[in-house]
Amino acid sequence: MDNNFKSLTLKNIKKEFPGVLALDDVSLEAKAGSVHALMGENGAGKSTLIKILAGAYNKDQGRILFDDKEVNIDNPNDSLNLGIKVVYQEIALIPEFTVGENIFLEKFPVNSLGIVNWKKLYNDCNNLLKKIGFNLNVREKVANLSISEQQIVEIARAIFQNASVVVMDEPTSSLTPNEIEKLFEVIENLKKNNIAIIYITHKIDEIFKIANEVTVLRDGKLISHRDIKDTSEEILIQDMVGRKVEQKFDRPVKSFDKVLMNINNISTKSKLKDISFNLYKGEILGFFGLMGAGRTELAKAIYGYDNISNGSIDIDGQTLKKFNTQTMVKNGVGYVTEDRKGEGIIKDMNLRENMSLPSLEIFEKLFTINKNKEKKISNEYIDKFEVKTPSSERLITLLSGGNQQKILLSRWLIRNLKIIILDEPTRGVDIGAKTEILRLINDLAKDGLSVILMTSEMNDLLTLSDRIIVMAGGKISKEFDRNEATQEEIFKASVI
Amino acid sequence: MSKFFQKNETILFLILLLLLVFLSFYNPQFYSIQNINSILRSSSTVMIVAFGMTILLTSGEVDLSVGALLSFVTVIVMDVINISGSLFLGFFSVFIFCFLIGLINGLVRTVLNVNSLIGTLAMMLILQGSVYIYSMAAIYNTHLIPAFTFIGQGFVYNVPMPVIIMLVILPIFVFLLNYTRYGRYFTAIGSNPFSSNLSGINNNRYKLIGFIITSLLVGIAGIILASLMDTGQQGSAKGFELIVIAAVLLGGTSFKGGSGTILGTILGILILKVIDNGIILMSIPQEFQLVVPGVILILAVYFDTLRKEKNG
Amino acid sequence: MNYIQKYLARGEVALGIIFLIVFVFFSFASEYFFTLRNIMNVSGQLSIILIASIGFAVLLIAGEVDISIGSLLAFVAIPLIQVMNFTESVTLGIIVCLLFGAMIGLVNGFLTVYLGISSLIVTLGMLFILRGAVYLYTGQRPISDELYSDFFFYIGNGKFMGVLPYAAIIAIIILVTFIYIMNNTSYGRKLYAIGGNAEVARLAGYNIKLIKLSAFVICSVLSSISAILLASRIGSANHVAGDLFEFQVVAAVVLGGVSLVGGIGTLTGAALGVLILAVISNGLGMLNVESQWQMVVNGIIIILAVGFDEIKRRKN
Amino acid sequence: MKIVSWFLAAVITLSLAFSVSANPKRIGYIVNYGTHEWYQNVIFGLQSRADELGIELEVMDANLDINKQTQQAEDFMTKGVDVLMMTPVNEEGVVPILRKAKADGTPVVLEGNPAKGMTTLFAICDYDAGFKAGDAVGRILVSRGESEARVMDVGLPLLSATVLRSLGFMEALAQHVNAVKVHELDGSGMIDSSVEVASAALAADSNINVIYGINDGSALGGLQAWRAAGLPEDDLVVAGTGSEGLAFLNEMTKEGTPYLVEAAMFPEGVGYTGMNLAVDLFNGVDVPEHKVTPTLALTVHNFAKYYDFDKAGQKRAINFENVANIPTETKCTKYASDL
Repeated sequence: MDNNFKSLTLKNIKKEFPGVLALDDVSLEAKAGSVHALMGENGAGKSTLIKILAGAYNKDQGRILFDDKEVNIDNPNDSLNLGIKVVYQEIALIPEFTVGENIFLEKFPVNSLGIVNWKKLYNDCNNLLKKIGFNLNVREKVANLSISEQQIVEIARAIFQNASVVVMDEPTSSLTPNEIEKLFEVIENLKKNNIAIIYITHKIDEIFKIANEVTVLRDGKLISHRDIKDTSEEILIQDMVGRKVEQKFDRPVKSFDKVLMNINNISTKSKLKDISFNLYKGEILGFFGLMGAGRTELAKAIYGYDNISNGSIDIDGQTLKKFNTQTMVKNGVGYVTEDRKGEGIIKDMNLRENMSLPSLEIFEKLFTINKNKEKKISNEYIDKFEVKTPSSERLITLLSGGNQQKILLSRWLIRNLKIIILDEPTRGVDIGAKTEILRLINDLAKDGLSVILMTSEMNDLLTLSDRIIVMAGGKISKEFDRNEATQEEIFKASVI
Repeated sequence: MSKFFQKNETILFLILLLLLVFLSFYNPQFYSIQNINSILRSSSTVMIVAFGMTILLTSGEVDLSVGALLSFVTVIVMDVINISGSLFLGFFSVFIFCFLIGLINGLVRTVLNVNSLIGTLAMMLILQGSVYIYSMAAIYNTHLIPAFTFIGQGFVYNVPMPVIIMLVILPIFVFLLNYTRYGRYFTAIGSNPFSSNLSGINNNRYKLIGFIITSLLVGIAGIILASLMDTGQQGSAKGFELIVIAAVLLGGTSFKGGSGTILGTILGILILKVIDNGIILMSIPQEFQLVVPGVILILAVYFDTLRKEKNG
Repeated sequence: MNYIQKYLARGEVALGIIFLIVFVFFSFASEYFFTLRNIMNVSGQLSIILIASIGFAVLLIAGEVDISIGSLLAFVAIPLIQVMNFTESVTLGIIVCLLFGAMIGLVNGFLTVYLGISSLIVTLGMLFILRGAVYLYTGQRPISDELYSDFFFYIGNGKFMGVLPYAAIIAIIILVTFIYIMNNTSYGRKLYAIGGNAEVARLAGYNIKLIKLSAFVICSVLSSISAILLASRIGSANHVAGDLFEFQVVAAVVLGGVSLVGGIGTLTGAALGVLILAVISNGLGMLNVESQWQMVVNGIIIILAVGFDEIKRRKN
Repeated sequence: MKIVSWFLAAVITLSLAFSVSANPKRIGYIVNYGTHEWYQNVIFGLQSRADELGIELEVMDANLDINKQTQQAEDFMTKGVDVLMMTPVNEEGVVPILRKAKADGTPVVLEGNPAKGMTTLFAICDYDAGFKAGDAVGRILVSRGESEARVMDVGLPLLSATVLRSLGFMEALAQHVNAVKVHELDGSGMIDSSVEVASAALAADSNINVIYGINDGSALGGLQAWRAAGLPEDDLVVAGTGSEGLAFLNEMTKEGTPYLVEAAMFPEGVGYTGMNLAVDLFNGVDVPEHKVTPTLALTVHNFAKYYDFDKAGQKRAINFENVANIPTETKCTKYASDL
C-alpha cells in the first residue's frame, strides 16, 4: 500500500487464554522485501500470533509498530487497512461464491452507487491469476474446486491488492510440487515489490529455499531468531522440539502376532482410495500425513462416521461391510477427534456426563443411572489423569484444552475397549498435559489396547509408534517399522 | 449460594413468586382452591405436551404441529367412542393416529432431512386441512360414558383429574431426562450432534423417538381437552403450539438444543398461566395475554444469554 | 450436455418447471384459469406476499429470521390509516407507516445483533407483542379508511390501463431492484457472505452487525409495503390482518430454495416459490376445491420440495 | 284423468322453465368461516333454496383471512357469477370489494352486518335474539320463585353483534328479576377458550345462577367450566345463542340439564331467506336494505316444531315452512350504531 514501507514489528506480545499462556513475550520483525519464516510445533503459538496480526484476537500486552509508528489492531478492518493479508490454514472462503468474488471479498470493485463492476472484477482476477501463473476459471463456484485450488484462491486473495505484509499459514499443505514451485515464484515477486512476508510452515526444506530469516516458537515462547545463513535443519529441529529427537518413553521394539483388525481395500467417495492395513493387539500404529492427506477421513471411515464406498473391515474374525459408529462402539472401538470443540466436548454437560456418554449402560440398573457409581468412576479418572478441576460436576467448557482432552480420553477408557483411534490427541494441549497424555497412550498399549495414533508431531510419532504408516493424497504411500523410520524418510513419503 | 442464583430455574421461581405475591395482594380470591385448581387444570394440557416439546427442543428439534394435532385428536376420540361405545377403542385409535403423525414428522426430519421447523409447519397445514376432510361438523358426546367425562372434568379429593394425569406423567419425564441414559442422549444430540454420533449414539433414532413421544403426549392432552369440552372440536387449541414453545423456551430450554429441564418448563408454564389468570382476575384487557408473555420471553432469554456468556 | 445438466441442476430451473406444470395443468382443468383477467388478478393478489417474501428472503440469506412480519402487517397499518384519517394525506400516512416498519426492524435487529438474543426468539416475542398492541389499540375493531381517497384505493385495487394491477407493478419493481442489489452490489454480496460464513466475512473486514441490522430493517420495511397494499385492499387497519402470514411467507421462501441456515438461495427462487403457491391456491379455487384440501396440498408440496432439495444437496 | 295430469305436468314444466329463465344462473358465496357449524347450516339453507330454483351455487371459504376474502371476491368476479354473496370477515374490510363489484357491475348481497357502500343485507337481529332468550330465562327464574339473576356472560365484547346479544339478554332479564352481570368474559366464541376463562372467573366468584353464551360454544364452554369446577347444577339456568348445530340439541335433550333456553337463529332459514334476496336483487325487484331473518327462544318443549332431531344419527332437519312462519321484525330494536 505504501511503497516506502519498511517493516512491521511485534514487540513483547502476550496473549492468554483460560488455562493456557498462548504467547509469552514474543517479538518479531517482518521487513519489506524479505521472507520471515515462523516455525514451531502445533500449538507453539504461531496461529495465535497471526490471528492477533489479522485482528481476529486482541493481544493482552505488547506493542505493534508499523514503520516504527505504534498502531492498534483491534479488529480485522484495522489489519486490512494496514495492508496485512493473511492466507489461513483452514480454508476461509465463501463456498457459494465464485473464485473472482472470493478474491475480491474484501473490497468489490464498485461505482459510487455500490454497484459491482463484474467485468473489471473478472478481468482483474484473470490477469492476476495469469500473472502469478495459476490457471483457474474465475467464474467457477469455490464449492466446486479441489482443496488445492481453493488454497490458490486464498493466496491470490491475499496478494492481489494493497498488501504490505502477507502472512501465509502452511500455504503449501495441499499444493502439488508444481504448484509449490509457482508459489515460490510468486513469493519472489512479492519480495521484489517491497512486500514483507511472514511464512509459516512445518516443511524445513521450504525454508531454506525462500526464507531470509527464521523465528522459532515453542509453547508460546520465542526460542530463537536467526538469519537463514546461520542455521541448519538440525538446529531448527532442535529449536522446535527443544531437544534432539529422543526416547521419552520406555517402548522397546517388539513384534506382535495377534491381528485384531484388518482393513481391506477401503475407499470413500470423497477422498480415500483403496486403503488396507492390519492392526495388532497391543500395538501403537502411527499415521502421518500432511493436511489433505486423508488421515482424519480414514479415521472417520474406519469408525463408521463416514460411509465407505468399497472394502470391508474385519474385527475379531467378523467382517463388516456396512457399519456405523454404533457398530464400532459395540465392537470395542473408540475415537477421539482432532476437533475437540466441534466434535468432542458436549458443552452443556459437566465432566462426569461428558465422560460417561458412550458407556451409560455400565452405570445402569433398572433403566436408572447410578449417579454415585458414575461420580466414583469419573473421580477415579480425574485423579488418575490429574485433571485440574474442583469436582466432576464442573461444566466441561470451564476447563483448559489439555484437561478437556483427558476427559475425552477417559470417555473411552471407562469402558471395555479393544481399539482406540486418536486423531491429533495433543493438539492445542499445554506441554504438561501433553506429556501425560503421551505416557498414558504408551501405558494403554502396554495393557493390551491397540492404538491408531494420528499425529503431525513427528517426535511423538517416532517415539511412540510400533509401526508408522504415511499417507498422501488419500492413499497409503509408505509403511515403516519402528526401527527403520526416520524423520526425513517419513517427510519424503508424505509429499509424494 | 451464588451458584444457586446462577440457575435459570431460580430466576424463574423468583419471577413466579413475585407474581404470586403481587396477585394475592391485589385479589384475595387468588388463593382460593377453586382458582388454584383452575390454573392447574388449564396448565396441565400445556404441561403434558410441553414435556415432549422439552425433549424435542433439547435434542435440537421442534414440533409446530402439536396444536393442529390436538384438535384433530379431540375429533377422533369423540367420534370413535361415539361409534364404538368403547373408551379403549377411542384411546387406542388416538394413540395409533398420534404415533403415525409423530413417526411421519420424525421421518421427514431424519430421512428427508427437512428442517423440523418447516416439516412440522407443513404437517400443521395438513392436519388443519384434513381434520375438516375427516368431518366438517363438530363431534358431540353422544356416548355419554361417565368415565370419559371424568377424565377432564372429574375430581379426586378436590384435585382435578387433568392435574392428576399430568402429575402421573411428570415423574416419568423427570426420571427419563435426569436418571436414564436417554435423557443424556437427548441433551448430547442437541448440544453437539457430531460428538454424540461419534460416541456411538444413533441421533436419528432418538430424534424419531422424540417426535413420537411428543405426538403421543398430544394424544393424552387431546383426550383431556375433548372431555373438558365434551366435544370433538375442529379448530380448537388455536395457537397452542406457540404457547407450548414459548413456555418451554421461557423455562430455559435453548432453541439451539442442548439444555433443558422439566422443572424449568413447568415454571415457564406456571408463569404464563398465572399471568393469564391474573389478567382475568384483575379485569385487565385480555389483549395483555399476548403482550406480557412476549416481553417476558425476550427478557428471560436475554438474561439466559447473558448468564451463559459470563460462564464462558 | 454438461452445460444443460448444470443448468437443470439449478434450483430455480426446477422450480420454473414445477411452476409451468402447475400452470398448464390448471389451464386445462379450469376454463377460467387461463384468462387474462384471472392471471392479472392473481398477479395482484400475490404481490402482497411476494414483497414481504423478498424482505424475508434477504434476511434469511443474511442468516437471520423474522417471524413477526404477520403481526407487523396488522401493526403498521394503524399509523397508516390513522395518519391518513387525521391529516387527509395518503403520502404522509405511507411515510409514517414505513417509518414505523423501519423502527420495528431496528428493534428486532438491535435485540438480535447487539444483545445477542437469537432472532427466532426476539421475533417470536415481537409477534406476540405487536399483535397484542394491535388488539389493545384497536379494541379488536378494524379502523376504517375514512379518507376514502381514490389514490389509496388504487394502490391495492387499481389496474394500469385497466389490465395490470398497480400492486403487481410495485412488486415487480421491488423484486427486480432487489435481485439486482443482491447480485450486483457489494452490499448484496456482503449479505450473502455474512450468511454463508460470518467468520470469513468478519476477517474480510465487514461490519457484520450493521449489515445484519440493515437486513432486519429491509425485511420490516418491505413487509410494511405489503401492509400498505393489504390495507388498501381491505380499506382498513384490521386487527385480524396478517394472521399466520409469517407461515405463508416461510413456506413460500423455503419452497423457493432459500436455506434457513443462511447464505444460500436466490430471490428469483423465492419469487417462484410465492408464484407456485399462489397459482395452486387460485387454481384450486377456480376448480371449486375446498380450502381445507388446499392446505393439505400445500403442506405436502412443501415437504416434498424441501425434502427433494435436501436430498439433492446431500448427493452433491 | 290422464289428460288432466299431462296438462298439469306441462304447466308445471312451463312455469318452472319460465322462472328459471328469470333467475340468476350462478351465484357465488364467500363465507367468512366455513368450517363453523353455523355457516355450514347457512350454506345448507342457501343450497336448499338454490336447488329448488335451479341455481348453481359455488362456495369459497375465507377461513377468517380478510386478505383471502378479497382475493376470492376477485376470483368470483373473474368467473363472472351473476350475484356475489358474502359474509364479511369484518365489515370494514370489504368496503373496497363493494367498490370493485360496483365498478364490475356485479350485484352483492351481504350476510351479517352492514358495510359502507352495500346494497342489501340479510341478517338476524342480534339484540332481539338475545332479548327473546333473556325473556325466556326470566320467566323460568320467576317460576322458580327467584328474584335475582346473577349472570356470567361468556361473551365476545369486541364484536358489536355479540355485544348486542348480551345487551338484549340482560335487558329482557331485568324486566322479570333483578339482573346482575357478575362476570363479563371474552371466550373468543370458542368452546376451549370459554372453558378456560369461565374456569378462572368461577374460581373468583361462583355465586351465579345464569350462564349466558353469545353462541353455543360459549354457552357450553361456560357450562363445562361449571361442571369441571364441581358445582351443583340444580339452580342454574344456561342459555345459548345461535342454534348453530347439534350442540344445543344434544345438551338440551339431556335429562336434568340446566341448559334450558336457546336463542335460535335458524342458520338454514338465514340461508334460505338470503337466496331469495339474491334472486330478487338480480331480478331488479325492490329489496330492503336489511332483510331480517327469524329468531325465537327455543326450549325443550317447542324445538320439535322447527327441528326434527335424530339424536342417534346426529342429524337435524329444519322445517323451513314453520321457521318462515315465525313472526319477524321488519327492523331490529337496536343496531350496532345504538351502542
